[in-house]
Amino acid sequence: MTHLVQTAAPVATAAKPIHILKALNQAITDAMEADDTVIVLGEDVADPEEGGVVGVTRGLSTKFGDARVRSTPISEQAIMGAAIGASLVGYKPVAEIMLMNFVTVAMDMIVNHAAKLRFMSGGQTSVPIVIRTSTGVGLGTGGQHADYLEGWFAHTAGIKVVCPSTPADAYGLMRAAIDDPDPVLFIENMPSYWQKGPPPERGYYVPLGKAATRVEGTHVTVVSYSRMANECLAAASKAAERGVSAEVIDLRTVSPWDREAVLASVAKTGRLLVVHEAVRKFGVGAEIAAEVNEAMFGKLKAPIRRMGSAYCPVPFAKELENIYAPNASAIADAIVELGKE
Amino acid sequence: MTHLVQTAAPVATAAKPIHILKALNQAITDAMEADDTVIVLGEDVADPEEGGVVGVTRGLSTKFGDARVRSTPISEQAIMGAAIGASLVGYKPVAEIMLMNFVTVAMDMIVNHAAKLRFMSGGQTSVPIVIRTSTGVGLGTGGQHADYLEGWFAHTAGIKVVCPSTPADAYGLMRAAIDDPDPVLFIENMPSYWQKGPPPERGYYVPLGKAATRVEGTHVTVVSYSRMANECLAAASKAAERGVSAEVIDLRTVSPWDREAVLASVAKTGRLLVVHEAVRKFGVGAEIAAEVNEAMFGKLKAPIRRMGSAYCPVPFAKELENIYAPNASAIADAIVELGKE
Amino acid sequence: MADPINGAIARQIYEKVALLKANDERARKVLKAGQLVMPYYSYRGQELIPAAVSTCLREDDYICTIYRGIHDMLAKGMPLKQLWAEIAGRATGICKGKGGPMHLTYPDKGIMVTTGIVGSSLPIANGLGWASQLSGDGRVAVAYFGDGASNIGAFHESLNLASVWKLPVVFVCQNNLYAEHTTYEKGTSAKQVSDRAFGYSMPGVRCDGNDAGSIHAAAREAIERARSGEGPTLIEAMTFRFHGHVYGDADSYMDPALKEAAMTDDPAPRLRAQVIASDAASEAEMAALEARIESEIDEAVAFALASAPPGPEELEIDIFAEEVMA
Amino acid sequence: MADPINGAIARQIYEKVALLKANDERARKVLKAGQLVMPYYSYRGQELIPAAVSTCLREDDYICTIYRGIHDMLAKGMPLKQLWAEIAGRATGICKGKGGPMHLTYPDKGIMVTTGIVGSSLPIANGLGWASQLSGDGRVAVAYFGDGASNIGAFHESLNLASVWKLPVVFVCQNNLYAEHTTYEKGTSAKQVSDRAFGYSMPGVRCDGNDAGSIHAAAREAIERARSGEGPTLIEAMTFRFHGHVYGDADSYMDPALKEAAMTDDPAPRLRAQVIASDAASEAEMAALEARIESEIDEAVAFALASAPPGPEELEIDIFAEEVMA
Ligand SMILES: Cc1ncc(C[n+]2csc(CCOP(=O)(O)OP(=O)(O)O)c2C)c(N)n1
Ligand SMILES: Cc1ncc(C[n+]2csc(CCOP(=O)(O)OP(=O)(O)O)c2C)c(N)n1
Ligand SMILES: [Mg+2]
Ligand SMILES: [Mg+2]
Repeated sequence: MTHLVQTAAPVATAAKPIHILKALNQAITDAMEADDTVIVLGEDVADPEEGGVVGVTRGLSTKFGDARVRSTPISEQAIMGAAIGASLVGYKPVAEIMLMNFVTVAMDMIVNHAAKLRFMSGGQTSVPIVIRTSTGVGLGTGGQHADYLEGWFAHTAGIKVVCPSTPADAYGLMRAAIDDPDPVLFIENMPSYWQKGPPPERGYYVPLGKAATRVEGTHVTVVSYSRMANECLAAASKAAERGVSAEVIDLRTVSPWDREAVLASVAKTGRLLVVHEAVRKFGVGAEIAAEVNEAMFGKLKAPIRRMGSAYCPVPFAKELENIYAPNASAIADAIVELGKE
Repeated sequence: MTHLVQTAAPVATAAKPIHILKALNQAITDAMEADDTVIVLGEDVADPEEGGVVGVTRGLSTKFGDARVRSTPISEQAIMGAAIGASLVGYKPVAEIMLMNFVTVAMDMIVNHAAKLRFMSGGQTSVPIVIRTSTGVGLGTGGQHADYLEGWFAHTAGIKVVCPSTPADAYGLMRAAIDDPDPVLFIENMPSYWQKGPPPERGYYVPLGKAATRVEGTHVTVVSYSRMANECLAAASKAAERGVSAEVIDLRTVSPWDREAVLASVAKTGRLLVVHEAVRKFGVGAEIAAEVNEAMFGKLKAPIRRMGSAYCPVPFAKELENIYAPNASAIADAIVELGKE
Repeated sequence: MADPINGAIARQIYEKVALLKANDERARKVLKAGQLVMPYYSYRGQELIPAAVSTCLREDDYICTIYRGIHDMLAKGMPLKQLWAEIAGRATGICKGKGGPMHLTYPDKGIMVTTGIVGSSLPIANGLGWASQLSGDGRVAVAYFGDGASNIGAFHESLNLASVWKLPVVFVCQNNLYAEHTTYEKGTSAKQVSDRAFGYSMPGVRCDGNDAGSIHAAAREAIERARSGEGPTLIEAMTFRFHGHVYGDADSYMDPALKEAAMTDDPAPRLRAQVIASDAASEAEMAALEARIESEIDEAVAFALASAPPGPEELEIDIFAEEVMA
Repeated sequence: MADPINGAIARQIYEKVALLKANDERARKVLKAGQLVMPYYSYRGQELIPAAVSTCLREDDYICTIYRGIHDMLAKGMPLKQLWAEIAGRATGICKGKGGPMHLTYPDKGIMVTTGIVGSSLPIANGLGWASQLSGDGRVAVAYFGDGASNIGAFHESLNLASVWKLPVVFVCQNNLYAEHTTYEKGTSAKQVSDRAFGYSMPGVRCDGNDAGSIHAAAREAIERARSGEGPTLIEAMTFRFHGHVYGDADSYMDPALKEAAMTDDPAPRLRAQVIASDAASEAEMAALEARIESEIDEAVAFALASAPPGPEELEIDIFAEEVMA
């Protein structure tokens, strides 16, 4: 893959931990430095507007100028259109849709155009854009600001879907997404921006489509991504204390997902739990479960289990929000139960 | 369910067959006659504009007046907003989005509002709307006019998804959808409008969420909906000739789907094939497969198979369009293969 | 700019303003004290707009508003206790705690939708207007939204449909000069939002959103127009948000002088003085009103804080009328 | 209304018009004969618009157009053979038969996107304009769309952004008075589409889309404006579609007198006569031109019909640059 210029060792030893927000900022900065065609747009992304509502793009307009880094009106269709148009003629736009629920006003541009133009043009044009967006429960924003909608895009041919869960991956996946010759939906978890972790080396790339095994285990394979991957890690520790050993795979890329890595792990454990923050019904977990069931027919030790959010809008009340999505303790219970089946 | 006033015998014997288009027209007409609060809107739906591009709403504005049946500008967000607003205060709008790909410009209204207002208002308001739309390959319209996107809505809490495949069901499901106190996405298959079948009795209701067993069989359960249900029926005949007996279940309602009916059939056959026209990956079939696998763990005779369209936009060239979606002969092959596993 | 209104109307408007202002101040206080945690979009500075508009509305008229909309709701009659219980996420909240501060609803007073999606109050208001046309009940629907919202597609589609269908809808843009961190000029190509009305063949009226008379005159005319079947109006009310986009906002993107000037010229005390000067109310009456409001808010906050949260079963309720499986 | 253009320019425009007109006539003939089956949106009657606009464009300027856009593409230089092979769904088509008549692309001549979604040509044209600004190459992007499209959200967002960013984009609305079966007035609240430019602080120009001089003048000025960095323009070119919305359309929604009048006043032969009258070309030259066009179309159709369809492997190609699993 020519666009993956480096996939070197992820972590500089003894380096100071950084948070995901900083890693993303660094990745975009480095990409813009390395390549003049990388441009950035979205609501409030430039520095006079504070470099993004949480600051992911802070400093970019000051460093790279107003032409390449532009705050936009509240016009998500126009944002996506501008990104698509520029990408057709050699630019690599990184477009921000502030929150994932707002992709609902730009679905035409993303699904009917960005994802399809390469195919419909018979390969004459391509749309190398990154659509950055953010979501996730935990901040009390209620029903219209925290949905995980990656399933819609995984079901759409022609667009990749990426969901980092660590600072190093946030950096490496962002570099890979920007260099990727096709549209990539890059989903950030809002409550995790300030989560710290080992910093990536500058220029580190995480290849799209490759999962990471976060912890090895023998009884149960747990597949997840985004913030839930971290909940699963915590759950695995709890489960270990209760005598069940879980192997946690962080998909990192949801579409295309790393079938090989998942199947290899399930071949070892014979058990699979898929966990995501999106609503469980008709979610990404269903595809993974269906595929693994088919591939491993007769070889599984227990039924594949799936966890996801409740079938309802994200509730406001804290007590409801807390139980709406899976959490480490519920996941641990599920691991233990599954491990005993 | 109070809103299902009648679920009488579906078919008036010896009655003249009617096509799906006519059945839909009849259902909306009857609903408007029965209930003054039923109103209709969409592009070209009124009679001066020919009563819809294919004529599903023909005659309604003449019969019920311009106030209740309104052609709209090309403004899908405004169409959905008008429907939602009127529904909040006692009306039952039947809103047309001409083709399913155009829901992409109205996703916010449908997903963030129609589907969520009951929950977010704590049950104070409800959105009893029907969103009629049409789609399906076969007419050479290419990449932006024939997508099946029901998976997105099945994954969205608070909206039901209905897909008829016969004239009687088109009628009965439409009556039920209009009476339903919640939003229903009603997906019509464009190439099947002129498909004929036994007519429904006036006032016949098909309860939402209930599947129909189209043909009984013993070796393989085939679950499908919309046009593919008919392809599956044809496939079942072909498979029967080759010695494999398939039971064909037409879901009719995709969300909520009739889990009970599917499980009962698979309990009998031990084998399941799910077929839909939507792209296979991350499609509705995955949920059904995942659920049945889980419920029937260790009891299946063969792995569950899924068929759907190729992972690419709908191609234009006839030769490609012909093989893009499953068809009776490919389905028959799959049934036979599965029956022998 | 200011249209003269008589003292009685000014007083009526101020009574609402006093409530709205006190409620916002309390909300920020409660947040600062850590008694509640929520995303809160202060409307301080914008109170006169819904206060004056609501004075022209019937109780059964409709409004659709936005995340920055608690002033709009209170002006239309949202009860304090259920409001506070809702923003506190309690079962006694108007939406059982499931909606929260961005999604309040209260059909009893025509408060039909509160949306967190920019621009989405407008298309739904059209539907309410259509319902009024159908039933002939004369109800008018007001859609509140911000200046930034005038750049999103839903705005355009809504104004066009409302005009073509002559809907009884009044579009009220509260132009506070900012959309999150973006200034009006950087996001909006129209010299003024009301200029856009021309493209929809409807009246576009700009008024001083910090002057009760100016807003009242514009609203009265627009609402009468709507109610009498003459169609929609776009009103742009110029104003300012004193506390940035969201509670906790760093504000670095704002011109401090502009903010300072706006806060110095606070329209709420200005209206108060105007009412007293007009002899429509005495200082003592005003003080009594304000004291009553404070104690009502006290009660509401106490009620909210003492209320229990919704139970876990609420995750399975209100998804559909009748709960369904699968 | 008509601006005078000199004969040479008129002739240049007519040369394109002759090609566009002949091609549409052939397409309908081929469809009628059943030689091809496809959804076809005749542009007959609208040829002068892209012909005149393209005369003012550089070869490397961009266009984004719509399902009813084959005239726009041909005027910009789409090669006939690959066009016909594409609409016939052959592997030799410009998009290998995968796009079809609603999704033609030809970057060599700046034909970047053809969309079947109403309104979606505009946002993408902005992106092309942004690219021109960034690279300073002076390229202009033209977005073609219909009158009905002026009522959809994407139109609004695009004009606003183009104005705020001063993009080198020209928005060309081909107002043929109908959106599918809906008349202009029933869908569009603006007295004229060009009136909407005011709300975006950009020039809004209405021209006679059936008069080459009128279009040419409007286009030349708008394109110069765009190229010199002064920003976007909205052009509304008044015209008429002779054959309804889509091939096979029943037309019952159209006023027969209106249609009759429009067809009688066919702008293509009118321009032809004008060119000859101006002495820029003789009748014989014109006839030769038209004959040459016919034979080029003959060749293209023959080429298309003789070409093979794409192979089944094409379903797995062009989804991503490198094909990926899962
Ligand atoms: C479609 C959409 N895009 C972006 C946002 C994020 N957002 C919330 S408020 C806001 C600014 C809105 O500004 P304005 O309309 O002027 O209203 P104000 O907040 O000033 O009252 C933005 C961009 C959103 N909620 N919805
Ligand atoms: C978003 C969307 N809604 C509806 C349609 C269906 N549709 C196709 S063409 C058309 C009419 C467009 O009219 P206009 O913009 O005037 O262009 P014209 O066809 O007259 O050239 C409609 C409604 C569509 N393609 N896209
Ligand atoms: Mg604002
Ligand atoms: Mg038109």
